[in-house]
Amino acid sequence: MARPRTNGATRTAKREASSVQRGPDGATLLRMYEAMLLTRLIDERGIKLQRQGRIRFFVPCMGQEAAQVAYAMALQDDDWIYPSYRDTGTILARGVPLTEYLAQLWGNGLDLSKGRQMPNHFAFADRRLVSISSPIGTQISQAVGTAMAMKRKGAKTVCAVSFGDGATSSNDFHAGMNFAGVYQAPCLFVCQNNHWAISLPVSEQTAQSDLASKADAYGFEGVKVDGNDAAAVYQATLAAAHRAREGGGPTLLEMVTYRIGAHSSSDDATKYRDAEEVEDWKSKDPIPRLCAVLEERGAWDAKRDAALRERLTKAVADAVDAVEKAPQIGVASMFDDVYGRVPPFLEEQRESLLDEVKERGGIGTGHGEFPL
Amino acid sequence: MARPRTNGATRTAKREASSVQRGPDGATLLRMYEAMLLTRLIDERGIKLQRQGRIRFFVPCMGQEAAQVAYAMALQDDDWIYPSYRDTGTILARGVPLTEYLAQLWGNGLDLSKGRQMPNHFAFADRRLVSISSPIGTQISQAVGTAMAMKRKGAKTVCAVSFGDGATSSNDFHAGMNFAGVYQAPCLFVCQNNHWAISLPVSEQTAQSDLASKADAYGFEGVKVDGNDAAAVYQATLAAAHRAREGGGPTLLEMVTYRIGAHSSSDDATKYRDAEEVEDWKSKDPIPRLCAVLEERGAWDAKRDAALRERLTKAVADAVDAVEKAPQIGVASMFDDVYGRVPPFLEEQRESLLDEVKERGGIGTGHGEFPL
Amino acid sequence: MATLNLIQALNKGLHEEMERNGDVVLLGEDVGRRGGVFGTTEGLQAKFGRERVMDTPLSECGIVGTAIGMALYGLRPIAEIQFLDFIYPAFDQIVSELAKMRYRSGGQYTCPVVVRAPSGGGIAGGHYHSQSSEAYFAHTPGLQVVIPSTPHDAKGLLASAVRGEDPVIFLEPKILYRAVKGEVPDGDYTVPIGPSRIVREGKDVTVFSWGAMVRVCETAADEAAKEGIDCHIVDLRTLVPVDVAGIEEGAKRTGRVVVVQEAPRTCGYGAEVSALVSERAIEYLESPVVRVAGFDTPFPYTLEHVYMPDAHRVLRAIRKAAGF
Amino acid sequence: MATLNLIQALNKGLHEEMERNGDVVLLGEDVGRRGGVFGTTEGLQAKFGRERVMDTPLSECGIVGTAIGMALYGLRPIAEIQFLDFIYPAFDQIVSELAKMRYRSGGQYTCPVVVRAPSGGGIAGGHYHSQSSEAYFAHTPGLQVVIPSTPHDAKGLLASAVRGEDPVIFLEPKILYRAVKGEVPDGDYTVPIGPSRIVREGKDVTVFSWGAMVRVCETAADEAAKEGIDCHIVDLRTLVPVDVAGIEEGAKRTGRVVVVQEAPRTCGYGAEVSALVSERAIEYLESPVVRVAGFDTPFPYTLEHVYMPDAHRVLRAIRKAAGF
Ligand SMILES: Cc1ncc(C[n+]2csc(CCOP(=O)(O)OP(=O)(O)O)c2C)c(N)n1
Ligand SMILES: Cc1ncc(C[n+]2csc(CCOP(=O)(O)OP(=O)(O)O)c2C)c(N)n1
Ligand SMILES: [Mg+2]
Ligand SMILES: [Mg+2]
Repeated sequence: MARPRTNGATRTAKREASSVQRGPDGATLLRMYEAMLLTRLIDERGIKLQRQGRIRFFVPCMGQEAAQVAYAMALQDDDWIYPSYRDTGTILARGVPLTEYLAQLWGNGLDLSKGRQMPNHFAFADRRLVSISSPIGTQISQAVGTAMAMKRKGAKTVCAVSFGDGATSSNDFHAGMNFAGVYQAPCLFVCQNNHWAISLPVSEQTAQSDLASKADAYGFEGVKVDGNDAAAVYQATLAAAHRAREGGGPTLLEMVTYRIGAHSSSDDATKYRDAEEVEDWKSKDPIPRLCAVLEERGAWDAKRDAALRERLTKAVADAVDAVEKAPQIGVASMFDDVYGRVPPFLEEQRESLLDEVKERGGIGTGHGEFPL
Repeated sequence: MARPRTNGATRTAKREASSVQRGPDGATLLRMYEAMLLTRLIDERGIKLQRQGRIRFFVPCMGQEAAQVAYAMALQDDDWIYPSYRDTGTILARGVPLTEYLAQLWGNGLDLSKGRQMPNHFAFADRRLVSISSPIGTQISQAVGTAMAMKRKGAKTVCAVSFGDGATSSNDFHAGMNFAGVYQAPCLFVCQNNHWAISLPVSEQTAQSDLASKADAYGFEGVKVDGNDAAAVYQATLAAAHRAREGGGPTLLEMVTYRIGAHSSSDDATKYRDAEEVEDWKSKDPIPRLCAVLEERGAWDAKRDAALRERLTKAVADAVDAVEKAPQIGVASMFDDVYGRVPPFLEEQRESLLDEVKERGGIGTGHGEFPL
Repeated sequence: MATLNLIQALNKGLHEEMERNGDVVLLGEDVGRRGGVFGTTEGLQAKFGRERVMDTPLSECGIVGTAIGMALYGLRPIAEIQFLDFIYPAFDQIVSELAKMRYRSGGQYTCPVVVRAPSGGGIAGGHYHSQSSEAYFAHTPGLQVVIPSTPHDAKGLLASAVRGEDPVIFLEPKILYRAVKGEVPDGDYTVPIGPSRIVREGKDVTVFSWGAMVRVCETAADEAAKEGIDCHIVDLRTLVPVDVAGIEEGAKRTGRVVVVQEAPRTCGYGAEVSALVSERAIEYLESPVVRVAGFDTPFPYTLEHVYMPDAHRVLRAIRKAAGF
Repeated sequence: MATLNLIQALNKGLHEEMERNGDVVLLGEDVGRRGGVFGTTEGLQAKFGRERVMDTPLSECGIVGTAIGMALYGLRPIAEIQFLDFIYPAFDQIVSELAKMRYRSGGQYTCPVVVRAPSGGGIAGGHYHSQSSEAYFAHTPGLQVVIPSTPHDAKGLLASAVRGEDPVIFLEPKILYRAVKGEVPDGDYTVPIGPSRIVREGKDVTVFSWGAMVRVCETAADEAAKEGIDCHIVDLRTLVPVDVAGIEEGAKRTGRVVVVQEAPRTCGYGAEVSALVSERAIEYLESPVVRVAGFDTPFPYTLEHVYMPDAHRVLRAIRKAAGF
């Protein structure tokens, strides 16, 4: 099995970008900007909703919008993505409707995942966005399997998988990267290095500070990208995807970015990191940065920006209203989807629960009455 | 936490060796030669014993004697070693008495591990040779823990761990290497790249053909060594151990060697690999090679060699006789060592078994009657 | 009808399923050029190529993880774990991912992966080539757990597993690989996942068992018959979804129940059977539900034959149940 | 005596054990500068330094693997798994290594590692922050499995675990962390690993439980008392080694048994308790052993409160046992 080998050097995004003729065009930049802005607005709203007790958990992605939106937009609709729980930007860039996104925060009757999972653990199969779980890294080896399957089926598609700097320590990072190298799977490993894994800085996550170079251990290329530069993220992803489609195998893309917010609504980041560092990164916010690029190109101005913000804010507000009013998920649904068909022993458990609920006259909580 | 970083270059053993003034002295070479020869004789005898049905399983290490004996001899007595099941040479070099080594092949009353494990899954605590299990790679992260403990205790010792090329794919390789890098553990990762993991060639184990370079992903150095050159193995180990003792952190040592025999007594390697390849490597046999070095130095000749072989052959034969005659392990011992003290529920299980055995009038098999 | 041993039946089943559906792929350690360490996958790579029969790197985590990704994309992966004892590096993928994928996505994704693994003792394999850890999987909602004891059932259950829509942990009692022979129909057939099998009818004592222990129970029943005890033997075959009706019916039939498992006693699947019997048929019981099991120690090497339940030990339990 | 909640009691226990023995070290994700995601390890790194309280990379495999290596060398590592649901990447190290090290080496090596993990539901954590997988560990010979339900027992059992010679899976019912308060002696004390605890004496129905469910059983028993049913409640506290005598005695006392667990029903530890009762006390039983358990589905998010057994559900079971 002859395989093209790299010489182990880590290429920078700049070099990568130069090999692709031109950057993203104005329309693409604008689409990215819009998705990034929407992501930010949702983030701000999500945190508030959680504080107000209207949803129970939320994972912000503030600061990482470029690293998320731009890689997703560089992919084709028939490519697959295994996102991570922080990938709000990714799924919005992919065209998931606002109501579908929001419904999973409530886990109510509108939630495509039927309220089975915590907020931010979404799945949108019709957009080829695979179901997310909490255990860190597990999606990585799965994505490689999907990429191997694409290859076997002769599809000209790629499979991208997104994960954090912390996930590079996981079992599945190692297994997935290794399999991808061995089988030359058309897989893009998108590592959003946001410098923190809850309270652990990346400098203590691994003694190799150049995460992109980890690809070399698996015989393929790693590319370090300025993850707050939407155009660079887009170009690097495009190039890697192009290579993968042509049979050139996998690439590890390290998107260097920063988690501006806390790890989640359950976290207080001031406990473990300096305000200074956060402030420094706030000044590198990818959204004003892309806005400036658009303005420079003469394609954007403050007026248009304000109008866009207003439109998106209203869209979010409307969607929140619509979703929040949706009915709860029914109790009986708890037994569906464990298997394709509910086996007798589970049907029995369902019956016993329904009996109980009938006897009790319902089974409510502070979070509302749940229907059958 | 400031850490010295390497520039990622893989050093070769030659460069390593040149940095240490002189190679192993004649006495050391001779000690290595003797241990390697003993290892070979035991290997040949072990395979026969298995064929004769006197032991039930055997793992040969033929061809890897230099890679095993020389790294073990380069370490201090108070260093720890986590060997792998193929490390016969390692434990013999460490001074494990022949009878103790052999007893674990029978798992009888002389076996320090009380017959609990298959042949080649030995443990010799008084020699700081940690207990071996079958699951590949698990010892790697454990060894790092021991090295971290040494550091915490301020010991000037190192912990070495031995594993195969296949083990580089394991979860524990990744976890162990990463922890070692982060905590700068005084750990030597001794990878015996014998080119095969049962039927999988190393070229399909990983797309990175330079296994030593995998260390770079974890921020420390990897050294590729001619594993059939006892002196090179010795020197490379010495240098890495020296660095570790001085606080310089871990090293990955790739010992390039070859598994001449089958994977184990249960395997037939002709099913999956070419005789040619095996013949080629046979010509690089580390034992004649070291013999030639000794002869060149004028320290050795055919007569002395014959005498040594005779002495060792007899020693093995005598030990086999002594060990084979030892009594079987007692049935009641099965319940010991699950916990420090046998808890009541297990004591009850022991009583019930002893009752049963009494009623049955013993509990024998083709492999002999087992006493209480 | 051909008379095949368990390996031959499985091998034939794998050949047929791969022929039947081009999306069926096989992956695992040494499954290709070596044909598996037991020969179960012999000839498959030669026939279906390296793209469909993949020798993988040494990573169970990678094997199951990539198999899941393949299944999500539409393939039908059969993942081989060389010995059940080596499944633990993949345990997270199995319990957190494989088992929950359909449920957690609200049915948007399905994950029809068959994980095959040789299980159980009897080959002098010590701790790590002998364990029976079916209970771990049986305690994991979302998995189906299957363990055939005859060549006929092995091939038929394998077909159901590969053609089904949900993940299956498919355990192969390795001591039976060559030791058991039986008739296997020539044409296509399936054995459904779920129902248990009545091995023999009897009226005095009901013996529930699965895997390699079924044969041991049959031998014990032969001995018991000489003492005038007529045993009713049920081979569960499928541990999840469990055949509750079959267990209830079997227990009520004699009112005396013995459950035989190879795994360590505490919290094994035998406890589940005992609890089910106690919940559903206690009024019919004439004696305590007697469990026969491996001891609560790691699986020993030299004392393997003492550790594993044999016909004599089962007979003692049958006598105890009968004579209570 | 101070009145502490579960977290405070555990935190105090950790402080004291680390003071007591310089070989005790703590490692896990976010245990240092963050003090643990629940605050259980608050203040420890500030006091004992980064060499003894280690924030580790994100690898449970590495956490348990290195802890084993430390223990073999003579340290007394306490490994924290952030949520029990995340223990599976370390499952191989736990079942193949930690559990078997002493046995497989013939007693040459011992492996006194305490693996702490918050377990169980009730915090709206969905599939992966809610599971109760004690049965996996209880089915693994060589491990001890402990799960306190009061601050007093938590601190006392922790002390026994850290000072003991064998590995302990130490489960902390996270819903109780701040919800339960109780008296904790000021001075040093231990609660031995093994014996169960009689929570209240009663004569009509015996309820066996552990962890967070003990409280639920108490509430149910209060309700039952109003209906004239007098419950005998036993908190098992230690699942392995199991208190067989305590279970037998408890079952015989009333002849009516309810077992309550939070975990999915099939093959849970409740099945073991039911089987033990059936083996040892069936002649005393006046009714089937009734199990109350989580359903055999993955742990759901929005329907968490429906999934988890509550006092009402336990009361139904108590009535059933009493009225059979
Ligand atoms: C296997 C596992 N261990 C621990 C956790 C708890 N946990 C949740 S997120 C997280 C940090 C993840 O960091 P990173 O991979 O960098 O992603 P980020 O949150 O920064 O996006 C941890 C430790 C988990 N979810 N899974
Ligand atoms: C986790 C695990 N999976 C599979 C096996 C079966 N197995 C035993 S040895 C081996 C190959 C090991 O190859 P390598 O690490 O190169 O060591 P070598 O045998 O060549 O010394 C395999 C796959 C195992 N022991 N453990
Ligand atoms: Mg991060
Ligand atoms: Mg090898």
